[in-house]
Amino acid sequence: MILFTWYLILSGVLFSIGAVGVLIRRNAIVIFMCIELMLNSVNLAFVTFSRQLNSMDGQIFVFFIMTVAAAEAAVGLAIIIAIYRNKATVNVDDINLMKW
Amino acid sequence: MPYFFGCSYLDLIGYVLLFPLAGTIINGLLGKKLSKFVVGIIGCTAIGISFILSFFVFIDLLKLDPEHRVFEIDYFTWIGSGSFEAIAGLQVDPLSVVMILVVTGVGFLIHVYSIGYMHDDDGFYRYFTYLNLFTFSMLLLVLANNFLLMFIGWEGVGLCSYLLIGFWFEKKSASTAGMKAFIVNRVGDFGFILAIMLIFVTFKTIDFTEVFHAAPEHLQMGSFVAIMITLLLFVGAVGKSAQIPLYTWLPDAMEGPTPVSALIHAATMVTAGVYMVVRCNVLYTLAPFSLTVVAVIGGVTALFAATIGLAQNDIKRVLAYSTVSQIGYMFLACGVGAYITGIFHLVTHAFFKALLFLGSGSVIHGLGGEQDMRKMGGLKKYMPTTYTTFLIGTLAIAGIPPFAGFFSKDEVLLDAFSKGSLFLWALGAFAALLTAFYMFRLLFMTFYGKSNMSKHVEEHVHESPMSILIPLLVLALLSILGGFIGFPTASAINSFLAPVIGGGHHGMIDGGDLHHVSNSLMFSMMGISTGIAVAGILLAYLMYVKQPDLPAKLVGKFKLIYTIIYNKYYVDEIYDATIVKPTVKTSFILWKIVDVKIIDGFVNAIARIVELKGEVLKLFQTGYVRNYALSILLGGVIIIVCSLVLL
Amino acid sequence: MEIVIPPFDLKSISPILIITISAMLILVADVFFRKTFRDSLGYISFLIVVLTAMVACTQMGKTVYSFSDMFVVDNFSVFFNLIFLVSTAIVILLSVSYIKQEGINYGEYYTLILFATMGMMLMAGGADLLTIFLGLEIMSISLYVLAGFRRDCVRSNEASLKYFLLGAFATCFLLYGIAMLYGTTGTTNIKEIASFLANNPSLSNPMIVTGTSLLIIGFGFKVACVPFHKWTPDVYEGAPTAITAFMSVGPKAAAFAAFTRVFLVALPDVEQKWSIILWVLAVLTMTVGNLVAIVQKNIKRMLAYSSIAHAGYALMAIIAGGDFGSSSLLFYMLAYTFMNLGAFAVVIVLGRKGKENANIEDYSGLGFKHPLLAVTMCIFMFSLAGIPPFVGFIGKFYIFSAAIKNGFIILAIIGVVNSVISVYYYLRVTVVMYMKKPVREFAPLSLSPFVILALIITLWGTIHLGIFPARLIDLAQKSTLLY
Amino acid sequence: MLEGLLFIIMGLITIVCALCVVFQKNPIYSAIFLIQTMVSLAVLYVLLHAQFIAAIQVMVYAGAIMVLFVFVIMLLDLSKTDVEAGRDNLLFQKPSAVILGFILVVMIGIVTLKTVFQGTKGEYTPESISQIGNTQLVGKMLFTKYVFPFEIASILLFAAIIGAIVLAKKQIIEDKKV
Repeated sequence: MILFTWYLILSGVLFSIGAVGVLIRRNAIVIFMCIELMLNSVNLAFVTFSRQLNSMDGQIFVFFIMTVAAAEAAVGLAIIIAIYRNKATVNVDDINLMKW
Repeated sequence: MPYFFGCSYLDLIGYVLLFPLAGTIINGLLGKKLSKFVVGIIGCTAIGISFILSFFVFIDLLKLDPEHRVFEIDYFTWIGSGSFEAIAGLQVDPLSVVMILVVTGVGFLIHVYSIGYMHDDDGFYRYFTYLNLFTFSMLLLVLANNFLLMFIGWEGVGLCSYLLIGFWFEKKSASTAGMKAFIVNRVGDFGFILAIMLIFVTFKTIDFTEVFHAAPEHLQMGSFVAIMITLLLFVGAVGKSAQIPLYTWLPDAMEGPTPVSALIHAATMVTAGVYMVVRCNVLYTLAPFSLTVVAVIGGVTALFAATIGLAQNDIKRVLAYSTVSQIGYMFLACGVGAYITGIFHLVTHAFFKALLFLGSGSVIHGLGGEQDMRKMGGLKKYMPTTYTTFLIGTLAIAGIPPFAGFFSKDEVLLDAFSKGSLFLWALGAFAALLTAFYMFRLLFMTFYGKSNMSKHVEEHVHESPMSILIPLLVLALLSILGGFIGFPTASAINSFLAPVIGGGHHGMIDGGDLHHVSNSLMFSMMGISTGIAVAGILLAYLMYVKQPDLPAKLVGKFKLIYTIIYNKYYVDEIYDATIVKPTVKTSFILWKIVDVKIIDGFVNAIARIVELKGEVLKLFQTGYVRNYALSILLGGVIIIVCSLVLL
Repeated sequence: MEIVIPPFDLKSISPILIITISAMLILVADVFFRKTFRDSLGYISFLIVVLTAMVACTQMGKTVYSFSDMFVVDNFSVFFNLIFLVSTAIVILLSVSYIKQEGINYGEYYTLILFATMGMMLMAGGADLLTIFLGLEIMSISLYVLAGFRRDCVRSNEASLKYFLLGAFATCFLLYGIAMLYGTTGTTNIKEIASFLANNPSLSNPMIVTGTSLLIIGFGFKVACVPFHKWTPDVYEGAPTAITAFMSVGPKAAAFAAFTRVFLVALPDVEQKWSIILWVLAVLTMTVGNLVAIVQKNIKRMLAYSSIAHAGYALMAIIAGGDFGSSSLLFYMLAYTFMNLGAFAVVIVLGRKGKENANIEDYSGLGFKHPLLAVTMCIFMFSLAGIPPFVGFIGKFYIFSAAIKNGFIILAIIGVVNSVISVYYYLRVTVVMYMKKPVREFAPLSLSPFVILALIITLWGTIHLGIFPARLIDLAQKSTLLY
Repeated sequence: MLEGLLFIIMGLITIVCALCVVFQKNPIYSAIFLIQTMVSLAVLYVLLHAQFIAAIQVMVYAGAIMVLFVFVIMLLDLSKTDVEAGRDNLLFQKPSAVILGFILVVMIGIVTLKTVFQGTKGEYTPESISQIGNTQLVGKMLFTKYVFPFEIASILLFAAIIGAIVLAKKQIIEDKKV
């Protein structure tokens, strides 16, 4: 039982690493990868809970999260490509026309 | 009229509202294509018919016996389900009838006057559209049968005043003044709307009749809720009726055309607060503390505004401060429980203040737009009719018998003395002295003495056209006779309005009923107030008529007589140095420092702080997506920590 | 192992089905019959939405759980569905000429709008956190794309990127919250969570508390409440105006629907005891939104901040809770739909290709040049500011009364103060329109019959519902989750 | 025991790889480390008796989605130009991010350690799962209880594909006609 706690803590650590990555990286693609990392940590939490609760619902949820991740990846990368065409950069700090 | 057979005029009360609205719509949509003449006719007819209808309603109401003079017409269920109910309808009772008579009557005269006054203006049709809309909103405010509907009229009045004050928006000062009026009004409305919500939550209804019926059982005398409701309502009244500390918009509002000042700032809009307090008299009676607040604010405003009036040189600003001061009187009366007296003063004030504003408008018109009194003088011979009517108005406001203002002001002071306290009376009495003084100062500076006009202006001075003079004459007549509706021993208005006070069925307070006051007190008070008024007038006469030219003439001719006369004047000088100068100085200080710097500055400062806060907060919106993510994470972490700690 | 597929209760999901299938058909029509349908796609999708709204109306009055409790049809979700469909219909009307003018007249546009609507309906009707999450994702993904629909415009790209990155970021928090709730209660079904929490005190369990906070972040992002609001102004400014209008209304309402359902049904004790945290959020949201709106120069940004402020008012309704609170939320969301879409409609009418004319200064003198349009704009501004007799006033009055009734007097006072502040910037638009000389000539208006219809509908909603709100309030009270 | 040891090893690998994702300068390396993270997570899923999830983690996530990432990085030729060269003009961003991340870790740790899990237990113990077979069970649930979300997911993917095409298409045929 104790082990599950450590799985959850591992998931928390990954989540935080991902969050920090989103905040400190400037490359839009890498930021997106950090978001994927966060999603993965959520998946780990779900699978752990699922095992702990003897229920399959968590695993199904993970399945759907993966679907969503795939969908987001398609759209997100398309957005990045679109902006690269117009601005020739993926540095999010250069993408701040609109502010205040 | 056969059409109306079998149908009381009371049922037609809706049309009183409908005609001004129709006027608004017609003028608003088609006005651009119609000629000025037609636009004016439409505008005036709309209000004129309303006035005639109101008059018939009034007659019909008189036919009923006093206990049954409350008549409600429900139109539709406005909000109605479960615990939240309001039926939109109109309420006709003595109070609202008096108000609609004043609003449509004075309003009609001002409409007629406007035809002449605004004739050369490009925005003629716009002007009449706003004017009709304004009248409509005011009538809605007065006739509403529940708080929320009243609030709609209340907001509508504020909105129209903003449009009308900012009418000459090419002048930057005008558009800022309009904006200021609207926003300060909103501050007041903020209190009003909270009060309505509190009423709704307490009584489960916002209908006047039901609320006032339930109030004595629902609310303890002097309970916290009662005080909160009434004080919040009063915040609304303070905003709309331009009392301390929310009066700053009114003097600025003089940027609008003069008839607008007469309509908004004399006869109708600013009286809305008084009307509302009187309408809610049942609630106020349950909250003695609030009544005290009302009385003190009213009294202090009366005096404060009067002092500021002393130092003004703009003819309309003097009148503006005098309005603030007179409204203060009305609140003073309401605050001591003499609600009917408050309405009485409201009515007479509507007459003479409209007269004064329109008169000043006539002067300004004659002088081609000049508003500075120092550049006037000696107009008596150029504009005799204007002068006569203006004199009547001034006498009325100063409280000289038998003009309208005398009766009402005297009654206010009497009530302040007999029902309130010596302090309140003193506030009122001193303000009366100042009023007489500054009003006659205005009169003398404008119409007497030698002309200070520039050559160019002097050549063009002329008496105003008939469309301007006729309303002046009518109003002058009303200012002379208006007071007799409240003649002390046989007060018609008193008996007419009495059922409205105290919810009509409890009779917890005896309105403006003067029976308990002895006749000797009454007459001595009359004497005192007349004396005060005369003193004020004489003082003004000394300072602005006799003094200015006499010394200069005499000094050169007779040295000896000069000394004598000088000595004679020495008395005046002492007088001047000990009483007049300090007062004027104080008033100047009050105006420059308290009014302009502190209160006005405060209002502006809040606006600036709000904007500054916005500017600073804006800087957080850096445009960097990572910064936004940071704020999400930061907010999230704070929420999680807080929730873990708190729960 | 025997697999018994549960019966497909198609009746309960009929609005969703109609929307989805027609979205696909529109795509097909766009691809294969482009010549025939090119100009009538907008018209067709409008009719579809109207049809769906009619179908949705017939669902009123019953509560049906279907698909093993994944989805529910009750008055609450039907009311919200109507809000979504009204906003979608109006947005489609606004889009028809707008996307032609912007050169983005593709069938995918309508398909994505309909998909987004479908996602919103899932959010309102989701009885399981999974359904709500999937609905939210469908909605968000469609909106990410729609925000960047003007592909050649850098601002549109930027809006899309910002929205996407932050939206995905916030979604992670939402998911983590769901995971925590799942881990502690053993289910993601809203009813089951509720019954679990009824038997086990949730507030002593730190993981439930944390999970709830994470849910607040996720939903808070979508409704744009401070401090998760920062994407709003940038995205609103950059997105095509019709989409901005859409985003300011539909998705916000959807997020509120899910928010309300999760908090009032699944986490009722949280709803009560957490009011302090939501209280602070609501106050911050209103105040920041209004204060920053004052200093904005671009009307789209101003409306963005104003929409943040309005989210604050709506949050107040959730805090007030109870019957009164949730019915006031329903009423307000519909009211806001009409007045805000109306304001955006005027912005669209005044826009030109490559020149949005979205600075407030560009409106100078509109009152003289196009008096009718200016009056219309004034009405929307007054309604947004909460000035009677327009619907915004009734909505605010309703919410504030609910707050006072349930004891949140200070919150109500702050709300009223905020609505006083808000007058300042709404009024500025009217001041500019009526009290300033035009800075330059106005181009002829791009008024198509569709836009005129949209303006008429929104005006009708703003005025009629302001004067005769009785029936709508009645409906809203019957549509709360707690009858 | 073995399980614990494996967890520690894989956990450490995962964390290290995750840190590398964040701190690698070159996006292509970040992507590769992310794949590595995902694969090691898949191992953990196997330890948790979620074989199906482990399989699709490798196939779909690491295999398909991440390939998409790598593909885009190559397409935009980002590995050559270091977009993050030069000073970070958001001075407080990095320190505050690290601090917040640290607080988040500590908080989640405390919450996890303090929580007593008493959620309703399901019927699927590792034993019963292995009897039926994990994949089969997932399949069954997807087509019974979760059939509605499953259909929804297909629409979600559909919407995403349309969106991706709209955004990334270079020239829409329509443009030529006009």
